[in-house]
Amino acid sequence: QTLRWASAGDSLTFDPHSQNHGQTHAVAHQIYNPLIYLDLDSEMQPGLATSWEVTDNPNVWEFKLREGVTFHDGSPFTAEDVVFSFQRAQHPNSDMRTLISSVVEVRAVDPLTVHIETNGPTPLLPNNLTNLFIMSKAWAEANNVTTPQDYSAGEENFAVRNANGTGPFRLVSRDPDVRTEMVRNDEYWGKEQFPMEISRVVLTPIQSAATRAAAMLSGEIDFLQDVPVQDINRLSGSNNITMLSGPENRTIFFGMDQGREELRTSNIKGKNPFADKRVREAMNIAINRQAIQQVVMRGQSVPAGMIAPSFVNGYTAELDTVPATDVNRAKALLTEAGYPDGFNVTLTCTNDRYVNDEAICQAVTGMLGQVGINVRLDARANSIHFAELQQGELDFYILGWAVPPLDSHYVFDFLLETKTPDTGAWNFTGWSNAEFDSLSRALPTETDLTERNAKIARAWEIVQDEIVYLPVHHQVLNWAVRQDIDFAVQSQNQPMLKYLKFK
Amino acid sequence: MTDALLSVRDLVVEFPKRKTRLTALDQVSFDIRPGEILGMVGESGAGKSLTGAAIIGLLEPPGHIASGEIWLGDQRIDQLPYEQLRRLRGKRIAMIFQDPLTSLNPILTIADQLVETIQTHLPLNDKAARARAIQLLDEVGIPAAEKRIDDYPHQFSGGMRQRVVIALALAGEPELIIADEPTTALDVSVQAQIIDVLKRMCHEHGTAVMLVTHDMGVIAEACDRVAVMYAGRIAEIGDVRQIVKHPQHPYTQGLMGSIPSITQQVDRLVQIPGSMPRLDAIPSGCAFNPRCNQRLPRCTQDRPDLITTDQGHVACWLYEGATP
Amino acid sequence: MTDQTTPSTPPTNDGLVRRILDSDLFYDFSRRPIIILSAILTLVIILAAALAPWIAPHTPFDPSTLNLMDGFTPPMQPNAFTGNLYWMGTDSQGRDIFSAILYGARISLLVGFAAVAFAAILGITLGLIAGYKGGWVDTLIMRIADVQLSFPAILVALLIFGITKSLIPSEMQEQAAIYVLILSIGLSDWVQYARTVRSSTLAEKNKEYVQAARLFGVSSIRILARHILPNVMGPVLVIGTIGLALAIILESTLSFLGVGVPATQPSLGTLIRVGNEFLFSGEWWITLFPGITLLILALSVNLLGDWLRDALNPRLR
Amino acid sequence: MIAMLIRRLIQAVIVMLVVAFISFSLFQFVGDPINNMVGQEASQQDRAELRERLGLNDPIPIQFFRFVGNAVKGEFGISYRMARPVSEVIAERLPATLELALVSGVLAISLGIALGVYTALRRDGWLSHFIMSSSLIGVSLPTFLIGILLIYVFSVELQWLPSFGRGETVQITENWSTGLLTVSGWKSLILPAITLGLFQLTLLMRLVRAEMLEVLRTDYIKFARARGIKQRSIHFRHALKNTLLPVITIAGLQLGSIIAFAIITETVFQWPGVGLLFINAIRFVDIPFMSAYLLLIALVFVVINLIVDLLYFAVDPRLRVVKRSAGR
Amino acid sequence: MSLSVRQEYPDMKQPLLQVQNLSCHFDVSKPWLNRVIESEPQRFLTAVDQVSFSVNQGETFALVGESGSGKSTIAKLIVDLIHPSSGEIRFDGKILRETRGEAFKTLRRRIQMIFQDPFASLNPRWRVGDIIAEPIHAFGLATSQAQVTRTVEELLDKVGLAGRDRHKYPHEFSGGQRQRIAIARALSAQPDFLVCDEPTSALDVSVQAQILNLMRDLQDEFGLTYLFISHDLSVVKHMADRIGVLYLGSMVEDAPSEQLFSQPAHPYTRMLLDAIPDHEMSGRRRKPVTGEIPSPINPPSGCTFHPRCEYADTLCKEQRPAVVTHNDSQVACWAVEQARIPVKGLQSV
Ligand SMILES: Nc1ncnc2c1ncn2[C@@H]1O[C@H](COP(=O)(O)OP(=O)(O)OP(=O)(O)O)[C@@H](O)[C@H]1O
Ligand SMILES: Nc1ncnc2c1ncn2[C@@H]1O[C@H](COP(=O)(O)OP(=O)(O)OP(=O)(O)O)[C@@H](O)[C@H]1O
Ligand SMILES: [Mg+2]
Ligand SMILES: [Mg+2]
Repeated sequence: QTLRWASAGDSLTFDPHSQNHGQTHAVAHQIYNPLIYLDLDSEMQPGLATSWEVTDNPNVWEFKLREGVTFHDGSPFTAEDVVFSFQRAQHPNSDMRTLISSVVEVRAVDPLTVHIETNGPTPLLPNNLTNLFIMSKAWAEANNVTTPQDYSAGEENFAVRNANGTGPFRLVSRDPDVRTEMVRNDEYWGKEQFPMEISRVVLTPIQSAATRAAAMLSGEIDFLQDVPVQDINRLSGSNNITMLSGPENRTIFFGMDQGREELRTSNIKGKNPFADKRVREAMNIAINRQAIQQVVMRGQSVPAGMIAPSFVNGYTAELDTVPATDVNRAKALLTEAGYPDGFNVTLTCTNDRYVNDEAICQAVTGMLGQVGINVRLDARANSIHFAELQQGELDFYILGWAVPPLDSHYVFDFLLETKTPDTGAWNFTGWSNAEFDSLSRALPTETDLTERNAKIARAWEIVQDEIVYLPVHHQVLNWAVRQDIDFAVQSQNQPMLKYLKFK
Repeated sequence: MTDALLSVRDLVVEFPKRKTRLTALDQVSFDIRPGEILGMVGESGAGKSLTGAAIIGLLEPPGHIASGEIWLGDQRIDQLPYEQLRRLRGKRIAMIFQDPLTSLNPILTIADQLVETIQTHLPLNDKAARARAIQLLDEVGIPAAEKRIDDYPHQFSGGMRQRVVIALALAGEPELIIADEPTTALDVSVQAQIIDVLKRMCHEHGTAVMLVTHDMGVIAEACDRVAVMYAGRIAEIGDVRQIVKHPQHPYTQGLMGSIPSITQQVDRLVQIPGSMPRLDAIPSGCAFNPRCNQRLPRCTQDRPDLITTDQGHVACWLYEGATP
Repeated sequence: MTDQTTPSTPPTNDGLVRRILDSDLFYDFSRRPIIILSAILTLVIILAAALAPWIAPHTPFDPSTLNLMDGFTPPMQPNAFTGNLYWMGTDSQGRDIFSAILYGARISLLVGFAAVAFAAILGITLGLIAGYKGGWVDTLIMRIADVQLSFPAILVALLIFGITKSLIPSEMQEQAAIYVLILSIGLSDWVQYARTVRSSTLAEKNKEYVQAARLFGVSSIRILARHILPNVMGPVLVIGTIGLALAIILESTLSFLGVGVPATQPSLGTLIRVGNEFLFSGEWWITLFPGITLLILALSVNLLGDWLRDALNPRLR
Repeated sequence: MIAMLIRRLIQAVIVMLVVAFISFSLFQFVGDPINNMVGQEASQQDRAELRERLGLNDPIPIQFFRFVGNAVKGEFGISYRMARPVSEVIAERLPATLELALVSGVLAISLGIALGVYTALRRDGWLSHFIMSSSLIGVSLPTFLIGILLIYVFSVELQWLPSFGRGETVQITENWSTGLLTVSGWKSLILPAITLGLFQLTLLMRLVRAEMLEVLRTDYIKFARARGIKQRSIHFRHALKNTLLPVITIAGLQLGSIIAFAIITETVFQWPGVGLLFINAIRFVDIPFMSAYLLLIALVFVVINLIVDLLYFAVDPRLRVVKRSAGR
Repeated sequence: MSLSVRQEYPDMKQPLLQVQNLSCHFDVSKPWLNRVIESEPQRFLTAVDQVSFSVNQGETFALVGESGSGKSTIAKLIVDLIHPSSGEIRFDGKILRETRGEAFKTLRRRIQMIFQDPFASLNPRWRVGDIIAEPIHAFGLATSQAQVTRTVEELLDKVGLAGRDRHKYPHEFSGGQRQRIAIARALSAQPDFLVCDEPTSALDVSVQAQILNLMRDLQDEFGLTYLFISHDLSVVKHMADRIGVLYLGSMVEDAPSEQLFSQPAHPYTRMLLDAIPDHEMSGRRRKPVTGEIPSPINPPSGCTFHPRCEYADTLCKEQRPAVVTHNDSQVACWAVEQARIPVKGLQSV
């Protein structure tokens, strides 16, 4: 059975350690295995490791490896390969290195046991390993790919278009952005364990949403990953298509630069309106999340009050409640804050990254306009957006955040801690709160889970109270499959094709 | 009339215009006998070319023959279906246009054009047709015809090209050639040569020619008979000598007088006032009447028919009562 | 050369209306219902676009007046949430399609006219100079034209877009977008005018009326402006008309490719691009109505241009 | 002939140099290349070193010559967006674009000429009127709309033809994979080829028609009619050849613009060619790719123009025999 | 300004225009690269070659010759539309090209031209009134618009059109009428000297007669001097006092009109005279002309006429004949000089 699979974007590279990028991992999962992976229910499952636990030394984790696993080229999988892969992933060229920055050393204790030593107790280490793929040391050495591809320098190595994994499928041909073909790996260790009904996979990226929908409708595609929300009705209306949906691990929100003296794009000079909590609150209650959900997202989203989806540790329904839209109060708040006539600001937005991102921004532009905040919208490609965002040049921006480790600390660490070279990598709001920082920084080494959860709860309290970000919604994942396919969405948007069954 | 090769009877050619129809040729009648050269003179726009085009069936739409008859020998040719008319063209009636520079297809060799024309009308194989082509070129006075036959038109000078054009017209051995101003684009000196060639060919092949021109000199030199046209009508037809020496129609008289002479010196030329009317403003009665210095009252009302006088045929009320 | 001292008066235009009504052009025009229809449609669209702020029921370019809940209202059906009725429906943002079309046509036409004017002025000027001066000036201009010609309009436009995008600070890009569109479409189109005008100029300058003017010591500039220019405008008019249609289409194409005017101030092309995403999902009106407007506009203008070309071509008469 | 060729070549080189200069300027003036190459974290010193290493501190002319030298060797640097050598990416995608362009070009030229001749000869036939009117609709509808409509009708509703991609391809050489050898390849080609070719087709058709009508009015055609030459011969031997002479130039230019217009078609049909890459490059301001593409298009045009000129020479006797007649 | 008032010239026989050794070459070389590759020299077309003549005040001087003999080129040289390669043109004793300022403007005004094609010589977008008024404005000959209008109407009247015609456009007129407008325009500059380049060759004979008569009337009225160019010998005979015969850019014979027709000296002149069609059917035999005019780029050596000349001998092939003057005429022919051709009255030289 051949599966014709389409998505909006393509895997960037087959070098498993080069890029930390959703679709790249999604494709890699078919060919490579990590030690641990998240299944369709986002539960951690043994991959190449059969068990893992902290040793007596709280800084050392022990992983037991699966026995009898071979790579696609027939060579056996051993602890050496794991050691090698970790080292490779720690190379400066690797984009994965931040996920295992706490790892000090990886040791092969015996061929089926590895010890991972971290620079402190790291209770959540396994969570960070779900996208860390294991390569064959011998193969890498033979093909001179012991270091990851230097993506930004445009380097290409053998591993970019060739792959030798332990996964359920092996790579047959690869034409970037055009077509990737894989066949079933009959030697797969999980051959008996999983359905493994697909014999061949052809992956085609289709950029244009309309074409994507058309391709699915016309039956040229069996499995469509990025279903345009507007076409869901049409697709599910078709007899030959089944829609799969489920919550996605991604929340969409707006960030505001609160730290600057003065905004770059505002008519208000000498002070920063965003620095005033009343303004942020006014904005928060000016946004009609229900309307966005119903019209822009056509129901395919969950209005959000916090920037973490439900399956993340630290999530509570209470925190996630959406503030009621109240234009009058928003206006009153603005007046109170000293902006009776509102102010001007530019909202910078992607137009190719999140589901209906530009439309969401347009809608918000209108809603803020109604309370007097005159927003100018600037929508552009995500590469430019992120480049400028990372240079800290944006006043008001859209961002979406997924939490692969399924723990709030990941959100705090990246989005909320005070921006320093080591923390707050994606905190471009200029927001800084000492109490929050100390709470957050204590989390990684906090081994007492109750205490830890209490800290998380307190930290969220601060964030929510300060209205650091304006959450919009959690995305809902929609996949379309041919009617005779039995499959389910995975919240990471990583289809594990080995689970796919035909009716 | 039976001895006429071409007989045009009351030919009317019209152009439908906005609201009206322009009558470009109005009741034109004349004959050409075999071997005869009939000159057609008249001012620009008088309808000379249209007469030629109407005879060979090449009127450009929307122009069309509204009434009248054209007979070639015993065959009426003005209503022939396209294919029959085509067979006639080149074979029985040929036509030469004014500008030798544009009459030849620039991307076909002379041989291509000649051989095709010959084979269209005569059952000759390639070789024979080519031989005939060379012979034709020879006849019209192209030196080294054998060598030059494979040249392209642009490699010939104007005079030579007009000879090629004549050769092409003669290729089907037609009975009648309509030559529309064959020398106007050429120099005086070359003009004489071309007229000579044309005359010689006609005599040798017994071909009749309708020679359209507005040059009285050419007429006087080449023609047997002349038809003078004015505003789409024939003003006068007659023997060339008669017309030159004793023009009857006041228009012809004026025309002859307005040509400067090299034999006599005059201070002022005879001058016909005004100019030929446009087709949409042809006066009633005799078309010439507003310019005529011998106008009679009836000239403004009644249109004169072509009447036969002892010196020829003239359409003028002055000669009414002359013996038919 | 000495310039004349007394300026001559331009030919008076009295009886212009009468002359137009009398002309063959008008007669031909009056006999072709399709052309009359095209002219009327073009005129209606232009007028409607020009008067958009007065006749449009909504102001689609002001986001704060939009009610998102009005989004995706089908034509002639009340909105499920708000009960509002729009006779051409609304788009994803609750924008009234009819108003958006009026405003969008305004932008499309503005870009079209300005681009054509820009291309025409540039092309005519260069064409006149090249044709009249000849020599190396001519060679230079025509070589530049050749180079230009080897880059199809869309490519030139895309390039200019790419370049300005990184040159202009992003907060100015939105306002700049429309000028960039005009510039790029205009730049990609001037060659046609230059070539046509040049060849007409070459023909005209050797006509004896130009030589006569030179005999009177009339300056070159004046000869170009007063004698030659009016006589080369015929074909320019034709190219201009067809160019207008092309410019409108090019604008929509660029907007479709996502490099045109921003989605908050949609032109017809942007409307179609945005609506295109909703074609399969059943919201056909979002793309259909702007599409039809664009088609009618381009078709009418094309028909007019086509007719004008034939009507002005003496050889076809 | 040789002189013409040389002159043409010189002109071509100049054109290429001008375009190269524009491309080069892209690098120079559009953003700092260093910023695009190194990460956020790179230190000032790293940057300075990289500048030096890349020779960005050399005088502009030297940099330009180096750029031209590299371009001649096919080196355009690394695509910012795809992080791969531009030349490699282009080489990989060019076959798709060329195939598409070729098929639409052939379609446009053959049908364009055929329909143009037909409508010129049957000027007043209802079919001609129909063709002419629909051709106007063809030029009045933006290409992308046509593409979308075709997809809607033939892929979504009728499900006859694929809506995207190239279908099955066959690898011929390392860099050349073709869709022309498989049924699905051809099926995938139909809609994009029509979409891409339609505009050029109508343009050519109208041009051929106008040109043909013009030729049919010339004296030599009249003279040929007056000689009783058969209608067929007049139309196809006498008139057509003369018609096609000026059409060659335009057809050549059209072929060039087809490649450029492929941008739109490729976007709509997700056709994996260079056009699709280009539009993405524009969006991402991927300068190396933009400049390489620019040079590529210029090269295509220059080559086509050269071929057209040679063709002209071969076809038009007035050019061919210049030397002989001048020698008289 | 009034049209009837004219400056009087003291001596009517004073040459108004003197042309000396006038030559004009056009560079017709192939592009440089072609020349290099085909190793061809630069090539010049000698359109006018060492031509000298003078025109007296109030007279009509005619130039005849076959197509391409350089008639129009001389006309354009005289009115300064193109510049000579060598030689000089004096008008009223002054060299136009050397004068500056007001004097230049005045000279320029005094020499006007009438062109061959009445359809191309009037700007189709201008009204007749504006066309005729253009020189008036350009030379500043009127002080008020009313004066301009009056002058234009007077001029229209003079050339046989109505004053109200000034509101019309050229296309509303016939060829003959347009030529009248062109004449009126030339006259509006108040010239002394009119260069007429085949003013009637595009017209029908009946209209030609009108124009020729008009030109004569105007000459009488205004004391105009004409340089009259035509290839039609009978027209030339009718109009000219003196005739110059051009062949391949050189003046082969220059004689008073009657003398030229009664005693043509140069063989080429004879050939031309013989080629005049005998439209009066006086029975004069027309001699067939031999050969065609050679290319002016590669003119024959010696006397350029020798390939077509029945009197040519080796000297003619080798050397260019000098100009011989006899009576009132000049001839450039070896055969005449060596008396190989009997010419009446020439022996006396
Ligand atoms: N297509 C047309 N539409 C309208 N009128 C036409 C057309 N063709 C010719 N005529 C008119 O028919 C008349 C006769 O034209 P024709 O060409 O026969 O004149 P002609 O005597 O040959 O003149 P010329 O000496 O200029 O060649 C002219 O008045 C002309 O305007
Ligand atoms: N601008 C030019 N460049 C090159 N050659 C020219 C130019 N103008 C005229 N000639 C050539 O100069 C020669 C004389 O031309 P000119 O126009 O003076 O002849 P003409 O006697 O007036 O002929 P026609 O009777 O045909 O008007 C011709 O061979 C012509 O080709
Ligand atoms: Mg005629
Ligand atoms: Mg001349």
